[in-house]
Amino acid sequence: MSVYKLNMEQLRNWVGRLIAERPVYGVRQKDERFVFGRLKKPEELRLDYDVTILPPKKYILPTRENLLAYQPGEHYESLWADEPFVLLGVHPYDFVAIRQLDLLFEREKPDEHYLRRRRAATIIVADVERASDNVFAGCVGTAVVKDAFDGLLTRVEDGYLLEVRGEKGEWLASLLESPSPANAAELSRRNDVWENNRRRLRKHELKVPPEQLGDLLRRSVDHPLWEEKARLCYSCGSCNLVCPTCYCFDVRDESDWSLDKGVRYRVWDGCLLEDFAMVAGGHNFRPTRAARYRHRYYRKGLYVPEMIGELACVGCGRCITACTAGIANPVEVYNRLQEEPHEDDAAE
Amino acid sequence: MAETVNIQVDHITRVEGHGNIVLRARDGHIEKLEWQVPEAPRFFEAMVKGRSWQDIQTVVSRICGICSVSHSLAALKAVEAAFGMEIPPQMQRLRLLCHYGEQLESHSLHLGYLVAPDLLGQKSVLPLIESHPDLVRAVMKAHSTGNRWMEVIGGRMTHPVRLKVGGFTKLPTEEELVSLRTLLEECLPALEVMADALHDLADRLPDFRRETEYVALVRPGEYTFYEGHIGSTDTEETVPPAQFEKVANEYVSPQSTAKWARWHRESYMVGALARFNLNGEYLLPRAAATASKLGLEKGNCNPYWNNIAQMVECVQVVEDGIRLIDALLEEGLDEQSRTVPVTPRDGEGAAAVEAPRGILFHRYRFDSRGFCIGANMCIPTNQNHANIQKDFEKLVPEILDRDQEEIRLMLEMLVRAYDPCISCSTHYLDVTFV
Amino acid sequence: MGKPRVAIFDFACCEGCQLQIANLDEDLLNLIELVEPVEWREAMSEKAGQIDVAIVEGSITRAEDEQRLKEIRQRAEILMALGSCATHGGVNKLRNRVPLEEAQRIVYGASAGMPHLQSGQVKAVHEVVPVDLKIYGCPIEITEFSRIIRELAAGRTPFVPNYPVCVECKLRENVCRYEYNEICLGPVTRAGCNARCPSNGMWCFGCRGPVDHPNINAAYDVMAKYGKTVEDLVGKLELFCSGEERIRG
Amino acid sequence: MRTMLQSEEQTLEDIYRPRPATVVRVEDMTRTEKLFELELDSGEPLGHMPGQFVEVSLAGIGEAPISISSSPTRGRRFELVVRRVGSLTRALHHLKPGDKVGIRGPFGTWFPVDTDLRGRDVIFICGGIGLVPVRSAIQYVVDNRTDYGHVFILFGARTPADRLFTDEYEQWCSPGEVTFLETVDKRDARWTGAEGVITTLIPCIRFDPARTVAVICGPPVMYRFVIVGLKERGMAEENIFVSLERRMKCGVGKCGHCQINHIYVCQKGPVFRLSEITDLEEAL
Ligand SMILES: Cc1cc2nc3c(=O)[nH]c(=O)nc-3n(C[C@H](O)[C@H](O)[C@H](O)COP(=O)(O)OP(=O)(O)OC[C@H]3O[C@@H](n4cnc5c(N)ncnc54)[C@H](O)[C@@H]3O)c2cc1C
Ligand code: SF4
Ligand code: SF4
Ligand code: SF4
Repeated sequence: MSVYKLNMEQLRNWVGRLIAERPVYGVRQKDERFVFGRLKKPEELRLDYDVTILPPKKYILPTRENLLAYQPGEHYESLWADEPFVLLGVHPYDFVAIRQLDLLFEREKPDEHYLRRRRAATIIVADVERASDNVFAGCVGTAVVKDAFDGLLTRVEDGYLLEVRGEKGEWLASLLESPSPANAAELSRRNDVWENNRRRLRKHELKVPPEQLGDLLRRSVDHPLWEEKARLCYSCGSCNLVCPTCYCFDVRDESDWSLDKGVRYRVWDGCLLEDFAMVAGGHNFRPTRAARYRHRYYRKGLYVPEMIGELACVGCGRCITACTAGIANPVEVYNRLQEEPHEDDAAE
Repeated sequence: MAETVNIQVDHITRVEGHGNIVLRARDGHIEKLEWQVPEAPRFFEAMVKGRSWQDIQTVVSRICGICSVSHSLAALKAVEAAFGMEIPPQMQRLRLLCHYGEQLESHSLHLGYLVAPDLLGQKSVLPLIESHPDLVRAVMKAHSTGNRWMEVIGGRMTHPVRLKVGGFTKLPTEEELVSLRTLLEECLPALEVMADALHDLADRLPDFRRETEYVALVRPGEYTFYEGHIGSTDTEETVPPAQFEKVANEYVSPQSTAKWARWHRESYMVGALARFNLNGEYLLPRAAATASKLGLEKGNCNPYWNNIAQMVECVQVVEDGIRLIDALLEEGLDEQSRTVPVTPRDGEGAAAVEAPRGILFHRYRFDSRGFCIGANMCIPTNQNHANIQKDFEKLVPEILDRDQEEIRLMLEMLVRAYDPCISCSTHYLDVTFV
Repeated sequence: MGKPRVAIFDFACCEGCQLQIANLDEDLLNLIELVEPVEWREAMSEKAGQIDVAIVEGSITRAEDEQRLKEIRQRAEILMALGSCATHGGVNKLRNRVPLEEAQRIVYGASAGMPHLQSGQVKAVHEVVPVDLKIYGCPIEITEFSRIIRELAAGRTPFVPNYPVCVECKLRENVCRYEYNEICLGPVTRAGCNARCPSNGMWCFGCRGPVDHPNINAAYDVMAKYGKTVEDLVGKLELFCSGEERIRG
Repeated sequence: MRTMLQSEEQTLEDIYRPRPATVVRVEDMTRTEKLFELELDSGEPLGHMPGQFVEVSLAGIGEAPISISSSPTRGRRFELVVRRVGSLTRALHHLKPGDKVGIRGPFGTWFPVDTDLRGRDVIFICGGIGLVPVRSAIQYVVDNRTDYGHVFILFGARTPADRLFTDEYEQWCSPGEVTFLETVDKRDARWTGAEGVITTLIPCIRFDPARTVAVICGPPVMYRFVIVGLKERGMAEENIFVSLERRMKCGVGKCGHCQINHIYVCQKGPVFRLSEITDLEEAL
């Protein structure tokens, strides 16, 4: 592991060199909010962002991704994307989410489309400088990451510290001009940033210890809260779509005008949407808003953790902001389940 | 000579909306000759009543799919006038730019898809794909350029979404403007192909003349579409848009759901030919050259030549569009002036713009919360209906000795020359303003 | 099997949707490789007899139009309603809120009594004849239209989303209009437009009509959270969907 | 943890890419169902077990999960029975011998013909198209007849016209020790057999719950009632196997559509041991 100190100018030049080498996707301003987008010049980069509208997973699991091209005669050809690129300025919680997706796309039947994009990515994490309105990463242990990244940028007074790891990290470091290692004082300031972020990224306070969440949910299947909240649910799927750990998708074909050539692609889908579990003939296996609403909290708090051993909510708070009905706050839901045990459960 | 002529064209084709032509003549004596408009009435003035100022543009844009930008702009200007608002000059120029896109789109659609088949003796553009592929491609190029143009500035080809009271909801990026400029440059050769074709076919436009009054927006030194006062070839006097009712004296004719209009004479004409007859000397060089190549001169009173004037205007708007884009890129788009705040108030406002088919007026009155309590729209095609009828009355006796089919075609072509937009013309001036 | 014979018919509307078909321009050449246009008043002078697909644009406002529509239905194998006016009445249905006599008086003043100005209640196409397929939007989106045509030609059921505009809006990473304190109808409106309006800085005004089961009560309840009144919301909902039972709270 | 990510050189197969297969035979079964006999173009056997499914693909239309209806004991070719309900299934119904389809799979779990079923008495309870996947297991049992005890086949169809595989019943029963009972929900003029829902058949058979395994497949509404019927007869949940249907897209445990609580049906199903899913409130 090596940590370098970059002043603002060095940072800018380094980003410029990254851009010259590979496509670089970094954080840019969009209207009043922030998004990840292709950087054309270093000045566009906004490492002081609070949170992006969509998580950076969109470069590894694109919103719409062509999987196959087909030709007449049921001839299918895989479409791969393995051009190397750089993801610059990923917040720790979003990085944790990407690592969860790694596990989920690798397990059992590995998804080579995902994996190739993932391998092509060089990911530079950036510690949070400005806390967003709804972030609670501090409560779920995702305010800080200490490994598995290729680069890690941390703001210190007059510049940034850059830690690099592994082969991709070496490549990142090789593009630094006159690299100077960080000194002890700077490293200790970085520790302060981490300490601080663990404390400060808690706009909502989760009162359930993450490891107890599974049991709490197992007891709460019939809790009246699901109905109460879902009464206001639009089934709009916004909470799914902005979530860095959601990965459900739909697969569709689209032919060109010849009708027998085209692509099979996948698009993000959401379990809150009405037709998500609907089959031909009209039977819906999750027909009520409440059942769909509940399913999301169970996925985050119980189902995915059962698969990979980690809470599948990284505390980015995006769903809280995205829900126009104001009902998608996981912290509020989990706290309420804990604070108001369902009568039947209490009787047990 | 045909002894009896009996022409009944129900729902004339290749025009926007429904119109009928009726001609009954026996032994050279005309018994009935009518331009009828049976389009289903839609009552927009009633529809906007009670709606918030925010939604007026959204609703009235739906008066007409082809001139939705013009309706939007007329409405925005009228609402802004009612609230006493000033729109920053750059945003006015962006609006004009969007407005130009519509002129190109509408004129090229009309000339290429609706008129060309007449001139080439076909019933639709489909056979021309085989017989005149270069012309059809040029038309498609011009038409799609107009569409793309409106999309870049207005956010959609039809029914713009970015045009709003106070300015814009979103500005194009500089890259988008640059690529739009390229598109416009690339469109010029296509317009040349169209103009050449029209030049070769101009002698198929019937040789017919009728002096009438021409009405259009005028503004000193400019071939104007978006700003100015109401001018006429019958008078030096100009009328501010706020007093448009002085000009468009509308009346209901029993033969149409749409309304008719008169000013100094029993009818007047609006549209490309009217604009040219009033402002022709202000055309930019390329457009002026196109006019002279095609032989269009001020004072032309052959309504069939409205088509030629439309061709000239296609060149004019592209030429001026490029100039406007250059100026915008030069000064840089100013996000700060994108929109000015709106304070609704009790008030009334009117505005005029040149829609592709001619001058268009809107007027609204609001209550103190900005809800619409009265509206009036006066549409170009309405203003032309009476003129079409008068043209019929002069033309038919001149050609009554011809074959019935030929008469029918000439009448249809005459109607098409006006490019009537009947779906929007089914409105009525509410003289007793509610 | 020959190419499907397709005809386009218009009723009360702005004709913006059939204009979208003309707006295909170069793709029109591809389109006529797949289908044979046999009747289209706005673009051609021919009239056809029996047809495979009738594309109907506009709302039905008069008895004579109901009759004409029924005849079209008889001639057509498949009837497709094109655009808001046809699929659910669109802006035209705003008219139904005012008694007809009043609407006539407002628009035609003293001349309102003339027989040819008569017009009944505004109806969507499916309120007069059975409709096989609806293409939503005011105007329709040409990319969606051409995709649906291709899907039909390939013999598959066209994909028409039954999820709200918010889905597409999120995928396009727009700042939500509610963050600007505007009322957006995205959460109850059927997607398929690729969130065109929110992506252009405008709220969704619901031109595509509601999803199958809009949670309209939520929309009403949520207004207070944004300091808006139910009246504000209803004003927006009425624009394109005043005829829809499903938008009433 | 990141093994697959690190192995840059190693590239894996595309789990979404169908293999080409050819239609060898098409047979009309009912008004809405057709049988297709298929062969992979590679010439390999499909390599499935009874109860598994494949994703059938037609380019430009899409994919659908379809159970394999024939037993692997019947050779290289395999059979699918498809009910026409939507886009893909309608398009499949237009196929003729010689036409191509894409095939992914086989996927999912199978009826435990080599473990739990072996050496026991077996009850197959099928409603309608539920007979399609189960037929694969029936063939397997018939082909290895001596490995199993008494076999009961209970089949319920909506109407006599909806009965499937009617010309095979005789063959299924011929090795002996087979009880085959049928009912229809609604009889027609010519039907002389039983009328009533499938649960009415359960009291008609005599079996020893301790030595018997049951396999159930049918429409969503059927399961609860049949299970109650079996439990009343003393069957334990461990010995009941169900095959469940869900909305499915990817077939490989990624897309999320088929989830029953935490379970991906395409991975842990479609065949489940009842005792493993009884506390899942979304299962039945
Ligand atoms: C494990 C399994 C085995 C099956 N076996 C058979 C069989 O042997 N024979 C048979 O006829 N049918 C079977 N089905 C049902 C069959 O998959 C559906 O009827 C089929 O997907 C309908 O597709 P469609 O394109 O014709 O219909 P559409 O309604 O046009 O389908 C649209 C999309 O919805 C999804 N979908 C719709 N219905 C279902 C459904 N029931 N299950 C899963 N996804 C669905 C599909 O993803 C499809 O792409 C099985 C389903 C599952 C899950
Ligand atoms: S559930 Fe909400 S807070 Fe948690 S990771 Fe997903 S979007 Fe972020
Ligand atoms: S964002 Fe809110 S309203 Fe929309 S589906 Fe999620 S919980 Fe429901
Ligand atoms: S802007 Fe409208 S459509 Fe977009 S997310 Fe917000 S509410 Fe939904």
